[in-house]
Amino acid sequence: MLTSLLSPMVLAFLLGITAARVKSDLKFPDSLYQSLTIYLLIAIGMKGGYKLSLASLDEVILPAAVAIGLCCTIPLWTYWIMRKAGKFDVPNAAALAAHYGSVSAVTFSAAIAFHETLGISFEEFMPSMLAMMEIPAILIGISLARINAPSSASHSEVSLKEIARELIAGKSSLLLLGFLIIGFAVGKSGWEQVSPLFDTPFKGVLTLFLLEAGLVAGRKLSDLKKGGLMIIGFGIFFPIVHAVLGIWLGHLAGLSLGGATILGVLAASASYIAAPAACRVALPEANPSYYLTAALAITFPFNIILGIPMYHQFAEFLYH
Amino acid sequence: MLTSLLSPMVLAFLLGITAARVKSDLKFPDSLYQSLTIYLLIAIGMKGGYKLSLASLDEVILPAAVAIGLCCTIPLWTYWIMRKAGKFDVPNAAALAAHYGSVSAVTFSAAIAFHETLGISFEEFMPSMLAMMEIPAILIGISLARINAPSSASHSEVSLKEIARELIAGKSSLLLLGFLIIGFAVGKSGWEQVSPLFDTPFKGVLTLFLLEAGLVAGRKLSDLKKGGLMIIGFGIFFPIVHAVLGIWLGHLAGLSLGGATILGVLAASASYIAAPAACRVALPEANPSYYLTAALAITFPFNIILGIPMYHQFAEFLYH
Amino acid sequence: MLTSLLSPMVLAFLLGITAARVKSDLKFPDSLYQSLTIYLLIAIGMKGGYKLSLASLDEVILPAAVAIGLCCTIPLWTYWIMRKAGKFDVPNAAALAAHYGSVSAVTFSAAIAFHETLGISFEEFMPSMLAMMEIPAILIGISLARINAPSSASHSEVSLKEIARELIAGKSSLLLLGFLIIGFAVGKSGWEQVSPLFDTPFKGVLTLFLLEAGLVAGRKLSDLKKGGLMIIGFGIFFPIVHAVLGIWLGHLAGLSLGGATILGVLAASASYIAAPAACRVALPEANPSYYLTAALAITFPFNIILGIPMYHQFAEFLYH
Amino acid sequence: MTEFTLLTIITEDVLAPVIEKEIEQLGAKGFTLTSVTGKHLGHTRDNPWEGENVKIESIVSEETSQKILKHLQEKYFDRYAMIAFSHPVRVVRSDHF
Amino acid sequence: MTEFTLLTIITEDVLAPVIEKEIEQLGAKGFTLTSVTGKHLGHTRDNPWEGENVKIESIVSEETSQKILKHLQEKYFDRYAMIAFSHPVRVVRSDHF
Amino acid sequence: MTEFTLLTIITEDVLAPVIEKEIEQLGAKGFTLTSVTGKHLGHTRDNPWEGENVKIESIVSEETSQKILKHLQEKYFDRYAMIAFSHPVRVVRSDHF
Ligand SMILES: Nc1ncnc2c1ncn2[C@@H]1O[C@H](COP(=O)(O)O)[C@@H](O)[C@H]1O
Ligand SMILES: Nc1ncnc2c1ncn2[C@@H]1O[C@H](COP(=O)(O)O)[C@@H](O)[C@H]1O
Ligand SMILES: Nc1ncnc2c1ncn2[C@@H]1O[C@H](COP(=O)(O)O)[C@@H](O)[C@H]1O
Ligand code: NA
Ligand code: NA
Ligand code: NA
Repeated sequence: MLTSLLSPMVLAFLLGITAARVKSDLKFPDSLYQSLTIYLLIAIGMKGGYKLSLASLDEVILPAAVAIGLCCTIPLWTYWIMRKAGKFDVPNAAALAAHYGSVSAVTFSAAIAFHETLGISFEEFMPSMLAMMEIPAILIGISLARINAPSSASHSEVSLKEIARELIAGKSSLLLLGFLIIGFAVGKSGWEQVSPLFDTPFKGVLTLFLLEAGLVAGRKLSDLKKGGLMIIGFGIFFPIVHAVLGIWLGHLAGLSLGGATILGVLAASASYIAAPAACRVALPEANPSYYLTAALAITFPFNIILGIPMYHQFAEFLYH
Repeated sequence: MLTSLLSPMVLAFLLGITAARVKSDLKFPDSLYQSLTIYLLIAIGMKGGYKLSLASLDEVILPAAVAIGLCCTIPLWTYWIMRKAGKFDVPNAAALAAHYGSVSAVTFSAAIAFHETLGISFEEFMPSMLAMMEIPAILIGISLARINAPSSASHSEVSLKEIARELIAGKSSLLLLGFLIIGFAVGKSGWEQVSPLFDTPFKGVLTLFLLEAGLVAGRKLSDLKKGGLMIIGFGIFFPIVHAVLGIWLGHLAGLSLGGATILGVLAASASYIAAPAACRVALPEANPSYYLTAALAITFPFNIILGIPMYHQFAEFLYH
Repeated sequence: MLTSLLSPMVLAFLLGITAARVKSDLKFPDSLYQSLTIYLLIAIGMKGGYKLSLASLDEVILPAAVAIGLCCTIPLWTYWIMRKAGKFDVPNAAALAAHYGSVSAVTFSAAIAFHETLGISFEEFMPSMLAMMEIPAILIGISLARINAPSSASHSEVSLKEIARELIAGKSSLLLLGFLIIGFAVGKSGWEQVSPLFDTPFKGVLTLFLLEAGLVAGRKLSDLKKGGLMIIGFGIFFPIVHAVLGIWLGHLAGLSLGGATILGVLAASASYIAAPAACRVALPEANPSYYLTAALAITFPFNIILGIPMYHQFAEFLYH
Repeated sequence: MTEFTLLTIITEDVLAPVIEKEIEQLGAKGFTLTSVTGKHLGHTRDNPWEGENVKIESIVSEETSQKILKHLQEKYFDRYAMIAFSHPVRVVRSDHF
Repeated sequence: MTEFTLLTIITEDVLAPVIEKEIEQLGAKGFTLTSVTGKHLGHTRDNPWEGENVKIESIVSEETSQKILKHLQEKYFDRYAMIAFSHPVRVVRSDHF
Repeated sequence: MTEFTLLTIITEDVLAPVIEKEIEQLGAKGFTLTSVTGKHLGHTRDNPWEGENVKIESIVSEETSQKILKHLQEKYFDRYAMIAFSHPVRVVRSDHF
C-alpha cells in the first residue's frame, strides 16, 4: 500500500491538490488537458483492442456480461438510495446515479499502473470493459429522471434518442471504441508501430494528467461544505460497495485476481468526462455542485489514493 | 494492400472521416494541430538531413533534378488542362495548379510508414526532395494567374517577390529546410540525442495527425456537391498520372523501387498547408471550395487509402 | 566547442533567431510553450530528486551552501554596480539584480545536455541547486528596491510577504520543488515508470523549447538599441564573472569538474520565467525593456551559444 | 451605414451547439464565437473539467434580437449560466445581416 | 430591458488576478475574461515570454463603472499597459448585475 | 471621458498581418486581437486546416474609422470573409488613441 501511495501518479495527484490549496498559479492550458484526454483514450482503447485480439471469445464473454450487468444496475439502486436515504430530488438523484454507474478512464488507468507496478497480472482485455461500461449508465440515469419527473417539466427536453446518439458519437466513446477496433484490427506489427507513443510513455502522461486532476479536485474541495456531509458519506460509501460487488462478481465470472480488482475499480469509479457533460444538457435541474463534487472531489481522490490498494487487499482476501 | 489498409494510420484516418460523418463532437484543439504540424516538419526535416549527410552527392543529384523538374512542370499542364478540359477560370485553374504541383508532408510521411512497415528499402534522403518540391510550384501557379490575368485586376495585388519571400520564410519551408540543415550538420551523435523524440514515436504522432486530417476531410466531403463531378474526376486523375510519371522518372534517375515510389507519391500529392494559405492571400478570386475540396477531400484520402499501395504495385511492375 | 555549437539544441536556437530576423510567420502556440515549460520543470525536478535520493547528505551540503550563498550575494553587487557604473535608477537596478541572481532552467538544461554529449560526468543532484537558487534572489532584488525607494512611492505596493508567498506557490518553483520531492520519494522503480516520458525524449523537447526561445530572443534583438550599449556590456560581463565565481566556489566545495561548471552556469544564467513576472507586479516602475532585453536577448543567447563551452574551458583550466 | 443590433450571449460551452442552431432558426444569418472564462457571484467557470464559457455574438435586426432574447429567457435563463445583452452598431454591408 | 454599462479593460495578463479581485470589491457582481494580444504604438504584447493581454468585461451600473475607472486610473494607468472604455448596453435580467 | 469609436473587424486569420499594418497606416494607434471562430450562411470557419477568424478591435476617432472602413470595403469586402462594424465608446485617456 505504501508502494502505491509512493507512485509518481499518486504523488503528482497530491501535489496538484496541494497546489490548488495554496492557491498556486499553476494551470494547465485547456488544450493540454484536451490533448492528454485524447491521448489517454486512444492509448487505452488501442492497447485494449490489440490485447482483445489475442484473447478468445470464451474468456471475454462472461466478464463482459458481468460488466454490462453492473453498469445497468448500479444506477438503479444508487438512484433509489439517493432518493430515500439521501433525500435528493429526482434530477439530482438521477444525475448521481448516472455518474456512479458510468466509469472513469483515469481511475481505470491508475488501477492498471498499480497492478503493473506490483507485477500482478490481469486480463489485458479489460479496456474493452471500460468502453462498454461508459454509456449505458448515463442513459439509464437520464431515463430515471424522465420517468419520475412531473409531466409538466418536460416541455423543452432533448429526446432520449438524441442523447443516446450524442453519447455514442461523443468524443470519449468514439475514441475508446474506435481505437479498440483499430487495435483489434492492426495486429502485432501495427501495434508495434505506435506503441512507442501510446504505450511506452503512458505512465508518464498519466502522471501529468493526475497532476491536472489534482489541481481541479483541490479547487473543488472548497465546495464540500455546499455538498454537505451527506455527499462525503455517499462519495465514499458507493465506491466501496461497488468495488466489493465488482470484485466478487469478477471472481465468479472467472477473472484473475488482478482482473477482478480492475473490474471492481471500474464499478467503484464515477465518470467525470462523459457524464457531467451529458447531465448538464439533459438534466439541467440537477445541481453540478452535487454530482461534480461527489465524483471529482470525493470519489475520484478516494479511489486513486486509498481505494485501489484497499480493493486489492479485498481481492487478495477473496482469492486466497 | 490489405496490410496497408489495416495500418493504424489509415484506420485512424478512416475513423476521423467516420467521426465527422456522424457529427461527433471530437475536435482537436488548434494548438494540438499546430504542435503536431511543427513536430512532423521538424522530424521529417531532421531525419532527412541526417540521412542526406550519409549519402554521396552522386546519388542525390539526378533524383533532385527530376524532383525539381516535376514540380516546375506539373503546374503548367495542370493549369492548361484545368482551363481547357475543366473550363475553370484563370485564378481557379492557377490555384489548382499550385496545389497539385506542390507536395503534402503528411502524404509523404504515410508513404514512408508504408515502406517501413512492408520492409521495403528506399533512399533515406527523400525528405530533401520534399523540401525542394514545396515552394516552386506555388510560385509558378501564382505567376500563371498574374500572366494570364486581365491587366485591370492587378491594382491591389501583392508582388510576386513578396510572396516568394513569405513562402521561403513561411513556417513549413523554414522548419523543413532549417532542420534539414541541422540534421545534416549534427551527425550521428546529434541525431541520436533527439531521435527518441523525433524518430521513435513518429508513426504514433502520424496516427494522431491522420485522425485529425480525417475529421477535416470528412467535413469537407459535404462540399463535394459544390465542387461537382469535375473536381472528383480531376482529384483522382491527376495524382495517378503524376505518380506514374514520378515513378518512371525516378526509375530513370536511378532510384530504388522504394525511392521511386516515394517520388511518385510526392508528385501525386497536393499541398494543403503552404499552398492554401498562399493562394488565399495572392489569388483571392480563386474559390477555396475548389482547391481545398480537391486537395483535402479527394486527392488526400485517395492517396492515403488507395493511392500509395497502387503506386507501389505500379513500381513493382516497372522494376521487375 | 564546435561539437557544442553543432548540437541540435544550439542550432535550433540559432534557427529560431534567424526565423525571427527574417520575419517568418513561424509561431509556437502559447499552450505549446506552456506545456513545454511544464514538461521541462517536471523532468528536471523529478530526475534531480531521484538522483538526490542516491546521494549522501555529505556530498550535497557544501555545494548547497555555496549555491545559496551565490544567489543571495549576486543581487547585492549586481544592484550596486548597476546603480554606480550603470547609472540605473533604483527600480531598474533592483529588477536587474533580481534577474541575474535568479536562474534559468533552460540554460541549466542546455548545460546538462552539453555535459552528457561530451560524456563529462557531474553530480546528478544539481537540479536541487537550481530549485534552491530560483527564488531568494528575486526577493532580495525586490527588497533592495523597497529599502532604497523614496517613502512616498510605496502607497499601493504589494507586501513582500505576499510576494514571497506567491513566488513559492508560483508554478515554476512549485513544479521544481514538488517533483524534486516526488522524485526523491519514488525511488528507482517509480522513476523507471515515468522516465520514458521525462528522461528519454528530454533533449528533443529541449530542442523544441530552444527553437521557441530563439524566436523570442530574435524578436527582442531589435530592442537592443533601446537598451543601449550599457545593457549589452552588462549582459555579457555579469554572466562571465558569475560563472567564474561559481566554478571556483564549486571547486572549493568539492564538486567535480562537471558539477562546478554547472554551478557556474547557474550563477551565470538570468531568470526569464519567475523573475520577469514577479518584477512586473512588484516593481512596475522598472522598465521591462531593460531587464527582459538583458536577460533574454543578451545573456541567454550568450550562455547557450558561447558561455557554456567557455565556462567548461575555464573549469578544465582550473581543475588540471 | 445602417444600424443593426449586436446581440451578445455568454453561456456554458456545452450549450454552444444548441444555441447556434436556435439563433439561426430565429433569423440570425451569422455569428462569431469566442472562448472565454468568467465568474459571477463567486462561481467561477474557467477550466475544462467543470466547464468554461463561450461568447456568441451576432449582428441582427432589433426585431430578431428581441425574438432571440425572448427564446433564451424562456428556455435557458433559470437553469443555465447565461447572460445576454445588446447594443446598436453601425454596419457597412447591410444586406449581409 | 434595462440599461447598464459594459466596462472593458484591456491589460497585461499578470495583472488579471489582482484586477478581478479589485473590481469585485468595487461592486462588480461578475465579469468575463478573454485572452487577447495587442499592440500600441509599436509595442507588441503577443507571446507568453514577454506577456500577452487579457480583456476583462464587466456589466455594471454606470456609477460602479465610474468608481472602477477612477481606481484604475490612480493605481495602474501610468505604470502598466492598460486601456479602459465603456458603453451602454441593454440587459435582460437586471437583478443579475 | 471623451467619445471615440470602437471599430471591430472580423475576418480570415491569414489576412491579419496585412490588415494590422494597413489600419496603423490609416491612423489607428493601437489594436487588440482575439482568435474567434464563426459562421455565416452555412459557411463555417472554425479549424486551422481551412481557416479560422480573427477579431481586430481598434479605438479610433470617428474620422479614422470611416477611412478604414472605406479602405476595407474597396480592397477586401468582395473577395474575403470579412465584416466590420462600429459603435461609440467613452474612453479615459483620450491622448492614448
Ligand atoms: N456582470 C457581469 N459582467 C460580465 N460578465 C458576466 C457578468 N455576470 C456574469 N457574467 C458572465 O456570464 C457567465 C454566466 O453567469 P451566471 O449566469 O451568473 O452564472 C459568467 O460565468 C460570466 O462569464
Ligand atoms: N487604440 C486601441 N484600440 C484597441 N486596443 C488598444 C488600443 N490601444 C491599446 N490597445 C490595447 O491595450 C493594450 C495596452 O495598451 P498600452 O497601455 O498603450 O500599452 C495594447 O496592448 C492593446 O491590446
Ligand atoms: N451576422 C453576424 N454576426 C456576427 N458575426 C458574423 C455575422 N456574419 C458574419 N459574421 C462573422 O464574420 C465572418 C465572415 O463572414 P462572411 O464575410 O460572411 O464570410 C464569419 O465567419 C463570422 O465570424
Ligand atoms: Na462506476
Ligand atoms: Na504534387
Ligand atoms: Na544567476
